[in-house]
Amino acid sequence: MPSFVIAEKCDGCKGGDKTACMYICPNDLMVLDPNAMKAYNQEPDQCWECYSCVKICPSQAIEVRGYSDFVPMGASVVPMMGTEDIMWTCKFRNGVVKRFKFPIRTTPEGQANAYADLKGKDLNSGLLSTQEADGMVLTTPQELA
Amino acid sequence: MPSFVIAEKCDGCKGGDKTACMYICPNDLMVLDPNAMKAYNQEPDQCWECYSCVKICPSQAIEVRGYSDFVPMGASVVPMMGTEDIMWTCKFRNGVVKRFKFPIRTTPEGQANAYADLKGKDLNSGLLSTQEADGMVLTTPQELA
Amino acid sequence: MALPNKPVGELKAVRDPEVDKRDVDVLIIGGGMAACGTAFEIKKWASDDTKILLCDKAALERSGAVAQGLSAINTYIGENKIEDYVRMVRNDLMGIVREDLIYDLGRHVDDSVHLFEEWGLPVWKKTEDNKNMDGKKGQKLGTLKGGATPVRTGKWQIMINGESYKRIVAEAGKLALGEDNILERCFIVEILNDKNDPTRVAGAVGFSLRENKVYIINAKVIMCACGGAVNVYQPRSVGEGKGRAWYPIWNAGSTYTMALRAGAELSMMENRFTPARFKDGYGPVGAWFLLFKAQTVNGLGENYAASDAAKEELAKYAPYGTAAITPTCLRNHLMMKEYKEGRGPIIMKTSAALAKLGETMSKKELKHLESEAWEDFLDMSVGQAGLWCATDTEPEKKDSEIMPTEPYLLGSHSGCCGIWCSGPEEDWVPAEYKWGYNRMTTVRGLFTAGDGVGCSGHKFSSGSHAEGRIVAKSMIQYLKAEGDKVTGIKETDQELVDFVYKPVRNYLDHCAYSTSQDVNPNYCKPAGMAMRLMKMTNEYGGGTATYYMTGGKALEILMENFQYFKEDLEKIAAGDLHELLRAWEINHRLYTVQAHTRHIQFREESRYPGFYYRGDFMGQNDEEWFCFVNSTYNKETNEWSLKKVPYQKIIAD
Amino acid sequence: MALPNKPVGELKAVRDPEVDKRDVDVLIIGGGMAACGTAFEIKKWASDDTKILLCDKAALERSGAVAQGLSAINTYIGENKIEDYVRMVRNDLMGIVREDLIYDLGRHVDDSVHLFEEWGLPVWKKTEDNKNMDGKKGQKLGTLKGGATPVRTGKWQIMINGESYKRIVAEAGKLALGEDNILERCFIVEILNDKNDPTRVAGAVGFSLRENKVYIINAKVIMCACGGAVNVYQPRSVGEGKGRAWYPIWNAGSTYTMALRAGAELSMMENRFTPARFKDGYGPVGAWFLLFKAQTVNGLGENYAASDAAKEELAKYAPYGTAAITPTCLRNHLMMKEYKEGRGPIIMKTSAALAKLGETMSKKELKHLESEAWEDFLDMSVGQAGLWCATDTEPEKKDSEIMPTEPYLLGSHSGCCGIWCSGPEEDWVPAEYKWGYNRMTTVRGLFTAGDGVGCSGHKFSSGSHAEGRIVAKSMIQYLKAEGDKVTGIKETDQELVDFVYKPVRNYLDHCAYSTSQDVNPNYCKPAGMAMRLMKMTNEYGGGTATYYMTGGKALEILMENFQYFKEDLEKIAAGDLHELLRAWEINHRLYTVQAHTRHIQFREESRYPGFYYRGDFMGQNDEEWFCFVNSTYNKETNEWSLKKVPYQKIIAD
Ligand SMILES: Cc1cc2c(cc1C)N(S(=O)(=O)O)[C@@H]1C(=O)NC(=O)N=C1N2C[C@H](O)[C@H](O)[C@H](O)COP(=O)(O)OP(=O)(O)OC[C@H]1O[C@@H](n2cnc3c(N)ncnc32)[C@H](O)[C@@H]1O
Ligand SMILES: Cc1cc2c(cc1C)N(S(=O)(=O)O)[C@@H]1C(=O)NC(=O)N=C1N2C[C@H](O)[C@H](O)[C@H](O)COP(=O)(O)OP(=O)(O)OC[C@H]1O[C@@H](n2cnc3c(N)ncnc32)[C@H](O)[C@@H]1O
Ligand SMILES: Nc1ncnc2c1ncn2[C@@H]1O[C@H](COP(=O)(O)O)[C@@H](O)[C@H]1O
Ligand SMILES: Nc1ncnc2c1ncn2[C@@H]1O[C@H](COP(=O)(O)O)[C@@H](O)[C@H]1O
Ligand SMILES: Nc1ncnc2c1ncn2[C@@H]1O[C@H](COP(=O)(O)O)[C@@H](O)[C@H]1O
Ligand code: SF4
Ligand code: SF4
Ligand code: SF4
Ligand code: SF4
Ligand code: NA
Repeated sequence: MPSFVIAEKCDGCKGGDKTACMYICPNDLMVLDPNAMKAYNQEPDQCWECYSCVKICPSQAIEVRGYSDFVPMGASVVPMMGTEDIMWTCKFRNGVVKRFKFPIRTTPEGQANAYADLKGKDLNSGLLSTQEADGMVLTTPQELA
Repeated sequence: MPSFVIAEKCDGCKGGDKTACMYICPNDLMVLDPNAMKAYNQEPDQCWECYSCVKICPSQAIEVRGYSDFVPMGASVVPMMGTEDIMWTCKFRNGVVKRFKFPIRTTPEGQANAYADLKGKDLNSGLLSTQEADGMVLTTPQELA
Repeated sequence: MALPNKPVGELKAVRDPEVDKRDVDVLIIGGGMAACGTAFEIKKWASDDTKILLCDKAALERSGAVAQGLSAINTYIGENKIEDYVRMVRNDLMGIVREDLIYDLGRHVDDSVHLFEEWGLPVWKKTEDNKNMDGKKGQKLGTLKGGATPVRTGKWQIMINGESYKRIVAEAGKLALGEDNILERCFIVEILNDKNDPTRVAGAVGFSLRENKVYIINAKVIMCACGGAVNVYQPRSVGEGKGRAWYPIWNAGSTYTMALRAGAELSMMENRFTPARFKDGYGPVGAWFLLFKAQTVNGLGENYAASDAAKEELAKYAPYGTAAITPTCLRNHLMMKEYKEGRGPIIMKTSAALAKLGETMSKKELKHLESEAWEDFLDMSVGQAGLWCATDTEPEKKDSEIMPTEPYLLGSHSGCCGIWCSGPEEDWVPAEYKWGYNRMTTVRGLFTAGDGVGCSGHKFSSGSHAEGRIVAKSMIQYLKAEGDKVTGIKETDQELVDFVYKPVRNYLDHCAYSTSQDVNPNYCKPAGMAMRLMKMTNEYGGGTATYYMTGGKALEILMENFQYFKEDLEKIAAGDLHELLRAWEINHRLYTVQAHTRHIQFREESRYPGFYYRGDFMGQNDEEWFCFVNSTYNKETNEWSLKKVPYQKIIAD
Repeated sequence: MALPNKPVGELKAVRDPEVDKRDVDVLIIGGGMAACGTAFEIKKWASDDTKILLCDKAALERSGAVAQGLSAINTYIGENKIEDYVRMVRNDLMGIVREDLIYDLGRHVDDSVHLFEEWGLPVWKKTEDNKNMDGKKGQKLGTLKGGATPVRTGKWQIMINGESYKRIVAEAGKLALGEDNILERCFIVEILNDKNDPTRVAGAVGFSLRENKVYIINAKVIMCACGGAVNVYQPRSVGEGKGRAWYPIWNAGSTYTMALRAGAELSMMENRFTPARFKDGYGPVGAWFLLFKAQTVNGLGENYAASDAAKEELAKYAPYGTAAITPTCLRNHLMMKEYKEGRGPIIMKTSAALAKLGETMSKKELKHLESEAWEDFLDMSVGQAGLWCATDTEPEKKDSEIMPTEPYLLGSHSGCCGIWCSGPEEDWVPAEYKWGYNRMTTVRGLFTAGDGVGCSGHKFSSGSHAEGRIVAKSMIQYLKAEGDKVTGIKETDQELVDFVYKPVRNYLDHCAYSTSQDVNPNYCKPAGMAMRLMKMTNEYGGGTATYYMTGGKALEILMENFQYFKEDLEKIAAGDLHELLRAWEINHRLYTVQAHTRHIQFREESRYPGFYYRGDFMGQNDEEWFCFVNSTYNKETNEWSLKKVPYQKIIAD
C-alpha cells in the first residue's frame, strides 16, 4: 500500500524550509524533485504504509493505494488529522463508506510535561527521577524460588 | 543472470537495419536507446539468461552477470559462436578457468533442406510428406487392450 | 518477415494504432517446435494458391522453449516398440492419458529427428566398441536414418549437441514457408469465432511489438501452438532471479487461454509439471541420473529414495508407483516427504558418481565426461553453469542441491494438461476420441500441437515438431472440406482496436494523476499484476509456499481473488509496446491458471502426489476419478463448466 | 535538530564527504521508545555540563516501531503482582529468561505509562458499571496514576487511542533533552572501541542522509537502542508489498550488529518472533482474541486449537504447553500442524464473535464495538484496514484469514533475542547476572534497552521506554565512575570516511561500465543484496518457505552463503545517500541474522516450536539445553564463538 503524491495537489511545501513528507518518513522514502517542485516516493516497495507522510502533508496531496501484490483496487483509507482527533474515511471496493473519529491527544501540542526542572537525588538507588520524587520505595521480589 | 551491455563495446549495430540483440531476444528485453546509440536490457528481472543476445552481438558487447538473488559475484560464462562450433569460457569465482568447445551444426548456415519441391500425394493418409516419399507404411497398434 | 528492429520512436504506445488487415487461408500462431513443424510440412499438402501466415511474438530463430538449445532429444523411438512408449507415458502420468494421440505421435516422431540430423543438428553416436562420439565426430558413423546408433541416456532419450537446435529447425521452417509468410514480433491476443457459427474459428487479432499497429487477420483454419505457461506460479527466486524459470519464462499460457476463450474444451488442466532441477540455476538432472548414475541423499545423508520407507510409500500408488520406472510426480513426492519431515535439503552426489565412473575410465575419458556434464548445462541452462562457477562448484569435488521447481503448465514434457483434441480417424481409435481431423480441438477449424495437446505428455521437442507436421496435413484436409463454411469474424475493426489497445488508453488517460509512473490509483501495471497473480496461486493454488498443498477452502479463496483480479485487469495500463505485451501476457496467464486450479478444485482426489496435493482428498480415488476432467469457458457470461469424461483403454498392460 | 529537509542537490553521493566531528559524554543511538525514555530521564541525573547527543536515522516524531501509532499498551502491571508478570514472561518464552531484568522492568514500567497519560496520550477507562470509555471521554474518570481503572484486554494490556503515541513520547523526550542535542537523519554505522582498551567503547561513526557528511563522534558512554530486525527473512509478499512487514521494516538489526561488532555478547539470538497476524495486511489479532473472544478454525471449519489432538500436542511441551495461557510459539505450532497436514488456511471467525457479543449488546454498543475493531487497525496497521476495504470485508459479515508472519528478531515484544546485559546491583540478583551497571552490555560503557536487551521479552512500548530511563541513570553512574578511563578511538578520520563511503566509491568507480545502473559485474546494489539475503535465510534458515524448518545441512549451506555474501558486500555500491543508507542497513541485517542462525545451529533442540524447528533435533531437550546460548564475534578475525550459559531461577513457580 505505497504512498503516492497527487501531482496537482502537491506544491512542494511551497519551497519552504521543511519539506514535510521528506522530513517525516521513517524510511527515508519521500523526496522532492526540485525541478518539478513536487514530491514522490522513491522506493514504493519499502513503504510500510505508516501514513506518516499522508498525515503530515499540509496539502492533502498524499494518499496510499493498496500494494499491488495482494490488494484489489478501488478502495481507499484517508485520514484527516486534527489537533485532538483523527477522522478516517474508509471507502470499500463496493462503494460502502465508513467513517471513524478517534481522539489522538488530550493536551495541546508542544506542552508535554518534560519535568525540565526535576533533578534526581540518589544516583545510586534503583529509582527513576519521577519515582523518587513521588517518594516511591523500590520493591524487591518476595516469591523467590 | 541478466544480460548487460558493456557501454564501450556497443556501437548500436552501427545504426544498421537490424539491431541484433533487439531482433533476437525471445522476451523482447533488449532495446536500443536511439540517442546514446547503445542498447540495454529494459527488464532484467525477466531475463531467462538464454544468451541469445550474447551470442548474436557482433561486437561481443553483451555479457551476463549472475542474478542478484542467488549468484555470488565474480564468475562469468562467456560464449564465442563460430559457424560450426561454440567455445565457452567459464571463469570461477576462485579464478579457475574451464574452456569447452562443442559442435553446433554440421551443415552450412542457410542450407537446411526444406524439401521445397516435395509435394504430398495422399492427403487422406496418416503419413507425413517425407514418410510418404520414403514409402513408409503407417503402423497401427498390435498390442491392444 | 522480420520487422526492421530499429525502435520506432522510443516504442511509446499511442492512442490510435494503425490497422493492418490480413486475409489468409491458414494462420499458424506461434513459431516454436510445433509451429516450425507445421511451417515445414504445410506447403507439401496445400495447393499453391493457399495463403498461409505464421505469427510469432518473437523471432523464430530463438523463440519458444528451445531458444537456448537443448542437450538431448527426449523422444526417439528407434529400436523400441511404440506400444512400450505408450505404456511408459501412461505410467508416468498416473494412468489417465490419450493413448491414441500418444501412439500416433510415436509412429511419426522419428521422421522429424531424421530431418533434424539432415538439416545439420549434431547427434551423438555410439561406436561399435560402445564409446560415445559427439555429433561432429560421430558423423563418420552415418546417420540415424541410415542405421547408426544414437547415444541413449534412458530408453527414450538421445544425446545431441543442441546449442543451435532451434536455429536449425527454424531455418528449415522459414525456408519451407517463405519469409514473406512470417510475421515476427506479432503477439496474438485473441482467436475470433465465425460470425454465423460460434463453434468455428474465422480469424484472430494481435499487435506489433515494434510499431503501433493492430493486426486483424481473417483465416479459415488456425493452429495455435504458443507453448506452455510459465510464471503462473511464483518462482523460487522472486527478485531479479524471477526470470530464471526452468521452462521458458516468455510462454504465457496463450495456447490454452486463446483456445479456451474461442470455446475449446480443455482437458486434464489439473496436471502440472514441477520437475526436480538443480536448485536455483534450474539445470537439468536427467543426464546426472541416467547417464552419470548419480544418487541423491537427504539432509541426513541418507539415500532416502532407496529406503524401505520409500518403497512402502510408492506401494500406495500401485501400479504406477511399483512400476520399474517411478513416475516423475512420485519421485518428487519422495522428496517432498523428506522436506516436510525435516530431512531436507536433497543433495545430488555428483562427486561420488564421477568417482565411481572414474574407476573404470581413463583420464582422457574422464575429462570427456566432465565436458559432457558441462555441456548438459551450456546447451540449455547456461545460468546453471554460471551458478557452478560462482560457487566454485566442480562437480567432481563439490555436490549440488536439487529441488522441485514451481509448477509449470505444459503438455509436451512430463506433463499433460492441454486442449482436448481429436485423434486420428482410424478404426483402432475409440469413437469418443475422434471427430474428423487429427488434433483438431472441439472448435471447428482450430488445431493445436506440442504443449497445446492435452493428455499426451512426453513428446518433447521432437514429438512437438512431428505433431506440428501432423496438424499441417489435417488443416489442409479441413480447409479443403470445410474452408468455405467460414463466413468471417463478427467484430468491427474499431471494436478490436479498442479491445487490444485498452491498456494504452488506460495509461494515457491517467498517467498524469500521480507523481509516480507505477503507483496510481486509477490503473494497475503489468509488473505488479504479475506479482499479485503469482502470490495468489502460490499461496492458495498449491505452489511452493505450501509444498504444493491446496484444498477446498484455499481454492475458494483463490476463486474470489481471481474474480477481483479479472475485474482489475480492466484497468491495466501500458505506456509502451513492451508493456502492452506484458499486459496481454498477464491476461493469458490468468485464464490458464484459472483453468488449472478449477480442475484441481473439481477433481476430488490427489492424482499426482509430488506435483500437487488436495489436503482434503489425499490419495488416489480410482473409483470416482479414473477419468478425464474437461472444461469449457463462456467468455460472454464468464462461466466455467467442468465435467468427467470416461477413459478408454487402447494398449494392453 | 532536524536538518533542513530540502534536498541538497539531488542527494547524489560524492566521493569525498565533509567530516563533522563531535565530542560528547553521552551518545544515544536511536530515537524510538527506549531512546525517548533515555532522552527524558538523562538530564535529571547528569551534571549540567554533561554533553549529550542523540542520533536517529529518522525523525523522532515518527521513528521506530511506534511511528504509525499503537492501539494498546501491552505492559501495564497495575493491580497485578510483578512476580506474576515474571512468571507469564517465563512461560511464554519456554522457560529460559532473565528473571532479574524482567522483574526490574515490572517495577518501573507503570511510571512511564503514567507519564504518557500526563503528556496527553488518551487511555481508555472502565466506568463503574463496567462500560468502556475512550481516552477522551474517559478523562473525566481521572488518571491511572490517580487510581482510575484501565480497559484491559488481557491481564497485562490496556487500551489506548494511540495514533499519536510516538509523537507525544518524542515531544517529551525532545523537550527534556533539547533540540540542539538531537541529530535526526543520522545513521550510525559502527560503534568504536577505545584505542587502549578494546573492551570499552569510545565513540561511533555515522553519516547524514541529507548532506554528504560523515559524523565522527567521540563519546564516553553509549546507549544503542535501534530496535529489532525486520526484512532479515523474506516477507510473505515479495513484490511491492514487501514493505508491509508486521514489525517496522526500517529497523535493520543495527542494535545487535553494532553491539556485536563492538565486542558485546549476544544472548538467545536463536529466539525469534513470528506472530500470527491477519494475512497480508499484518493487522493485530490480540484484540480479536482477547477482547472480542473470536475463535479460529482450520480449512475444514474445525476449531483445531480446542481439539483433543491440540491438547495432546501441547502436553508434549509441558509445563509451558499445559499452562493456563498457551505460549505464543505453541499457538503458532498448532497452526503449523494444520498447514502441514493439509488443513489450512486458518480463518478467524470475526462474524461469529461479533454476533455472539451482539446477543447481549445494544445497537449503539455494537456500533461502538465495530468502531473499536477498526481503530485497532487504524491506530497501528492502516494497511489492514485498507485490505478489508479492498476486499469488502465487514468483519460482522465476512471472516478473515490469519497466518504466522515471516520471522522477526526483537527483544521487547513476544521475543527475547538480544544483548547479554547486567542486571541491577542488588542482593537478590545472582552474581552471574550483574557486573556493575544495570543494562550495561559486556562491553564497558555500552548500554542498551528495549529490543536490544536479551532474555527479557514482553516489555513492549511502555517497558522499552521505562528501560531507556533505567539506562539513562546507569549511564550517568558509569560516566561518573569510569568516564575518564576512556582514551578515545583509534581510527583516523580518513580511515572512517573510507569505511563509511566505500559504497559510494564503488559506485563512482564503476557506474559507467555497463548501460544499466543496476546490472554491473563490478558492483552489487543494495536492493539486489536484500533479496539475496532474504532468499538464503528463507530457504535455509527456517523461513516461511519451509514452514520454519531448518536443520544441520541447511545451516551448513547457509553459512557458506553468508561467507560469499560478506565478501560480496565489499562491492556494494551507492549512487545517492538513500542508497548509502540501504547499503549499510543490509550490512547490519547480515550480522544480525548470522547471529540468529548460528545460535540455531548451536542449540541442538527445537526450543520454540511454531517459531522454528530443527528437523534433526525435534522437541525440547532440557537435559542438554536448559540454558542460555551466548555468542561473540571478532571483527578482526571474522570468528564467532558460542557457548552455553547456565540459567538461574529467581522467582518461584
Ligand atoms: C525449456 C526446456 C524445454 C525442454 C527441456 C529443457 C528446457 C530447459 N528438456 S529437458 O528438461 O528434458 O532437459 C528437453 C530436452 O532435453 N529434450 C527435448 O526433446 N525436449 C525438451 N524440452 C521440451 C521442448 O522444448 C518442448 O517440448 C517443445 O519446445 C514444445 O514445443 P511447442 O509446443 O511448439 O512450444 P515452444 O515453446 O517451442 O514454442 C512456443 C512458440 O509460441 C510463441 N508464442 C507464445 N505466445 C504467443 C502469442 N500470444 N502470439 C504469437 N506467438 C506466441 C513463442 O514465441 C514460441 O515461438
Ligand atoms: C510495530 C509494532 C510494534 C508493537 C505492536 C504493533 C506493531 C505493529 N504492538 S502489538 O503487536 O501488540 O499490537 C504493540 C502494542 O500494541 N502495544 C505495545 O505496548 N507495544 C507494541 N509493539 C512493540 C513496541 O512498539 C516496541 O516494543 C518498542 O517500540 C520497542 O522500542 P525500541 O527498542 O526503542 O525500538 P523502536 O523501534 O521504537 O526505535 C528504534 C529507533 O532506532 C532508530 N534507528 C535504527 N537504526 C538506527 C541507526 N543505525 N542509527 C540511528 N538510529 C537508528 C530508529 O529510527 C528508531 O528511532
Ligand atoms: N470520520 C469522519 N471523516 C470524515 N467525515 C466525517 C467523519 N465523521 C463524520 N463525518 C462527516 O461529518 C458530517 C457530520 O457527521 P456526524 O458527526 O456523524 O453527524 C457528515 O457529513 C459526515 O459525513
Ligand atoms: N531419475 C530418473 N529416472 C528415470 N527417468 C528420469 C529420471 N530423471 C529424468 N528422467 C527422464 O529423463 C529425461 C530428461 O529428464 P529431465 O532432465 O529431468 O527433464 C526425461 O525423459 C525424464 O523423464
Ligand atoms: N490468543 C491469545 N491468547 C493469549 N494472549 C494473546 C493471544 N493473542 C494475543 N495475545 C497477547 O495480546 C497482546 C497483543 O497481541 P498481538 O496483537 O498478537 O501482538 C500480546 O501481549 C499477546 O501476547
Ligand atoms: S508534504 Fe505534501 S505538499 Fe509538501 S512536498 Fe510532500 S506531498 Fe508535496
Ligand atoms: S506511508 Fe510511511 S513509509 Fe510510506 S512513504 Fe509515507 S511515511 Fe514513508
Ligand atoms: S547487438 Fe551488440 S552492438 Fe548491436 S546494439 Fe546490441 S549490444 Fe549493441
Ligand atoms: S539473455 Fe535471453 S532473455 Fe536475456 S536479454 Fe538476452 S536474449 Fe533476452
Ligand atoms: Na520482487
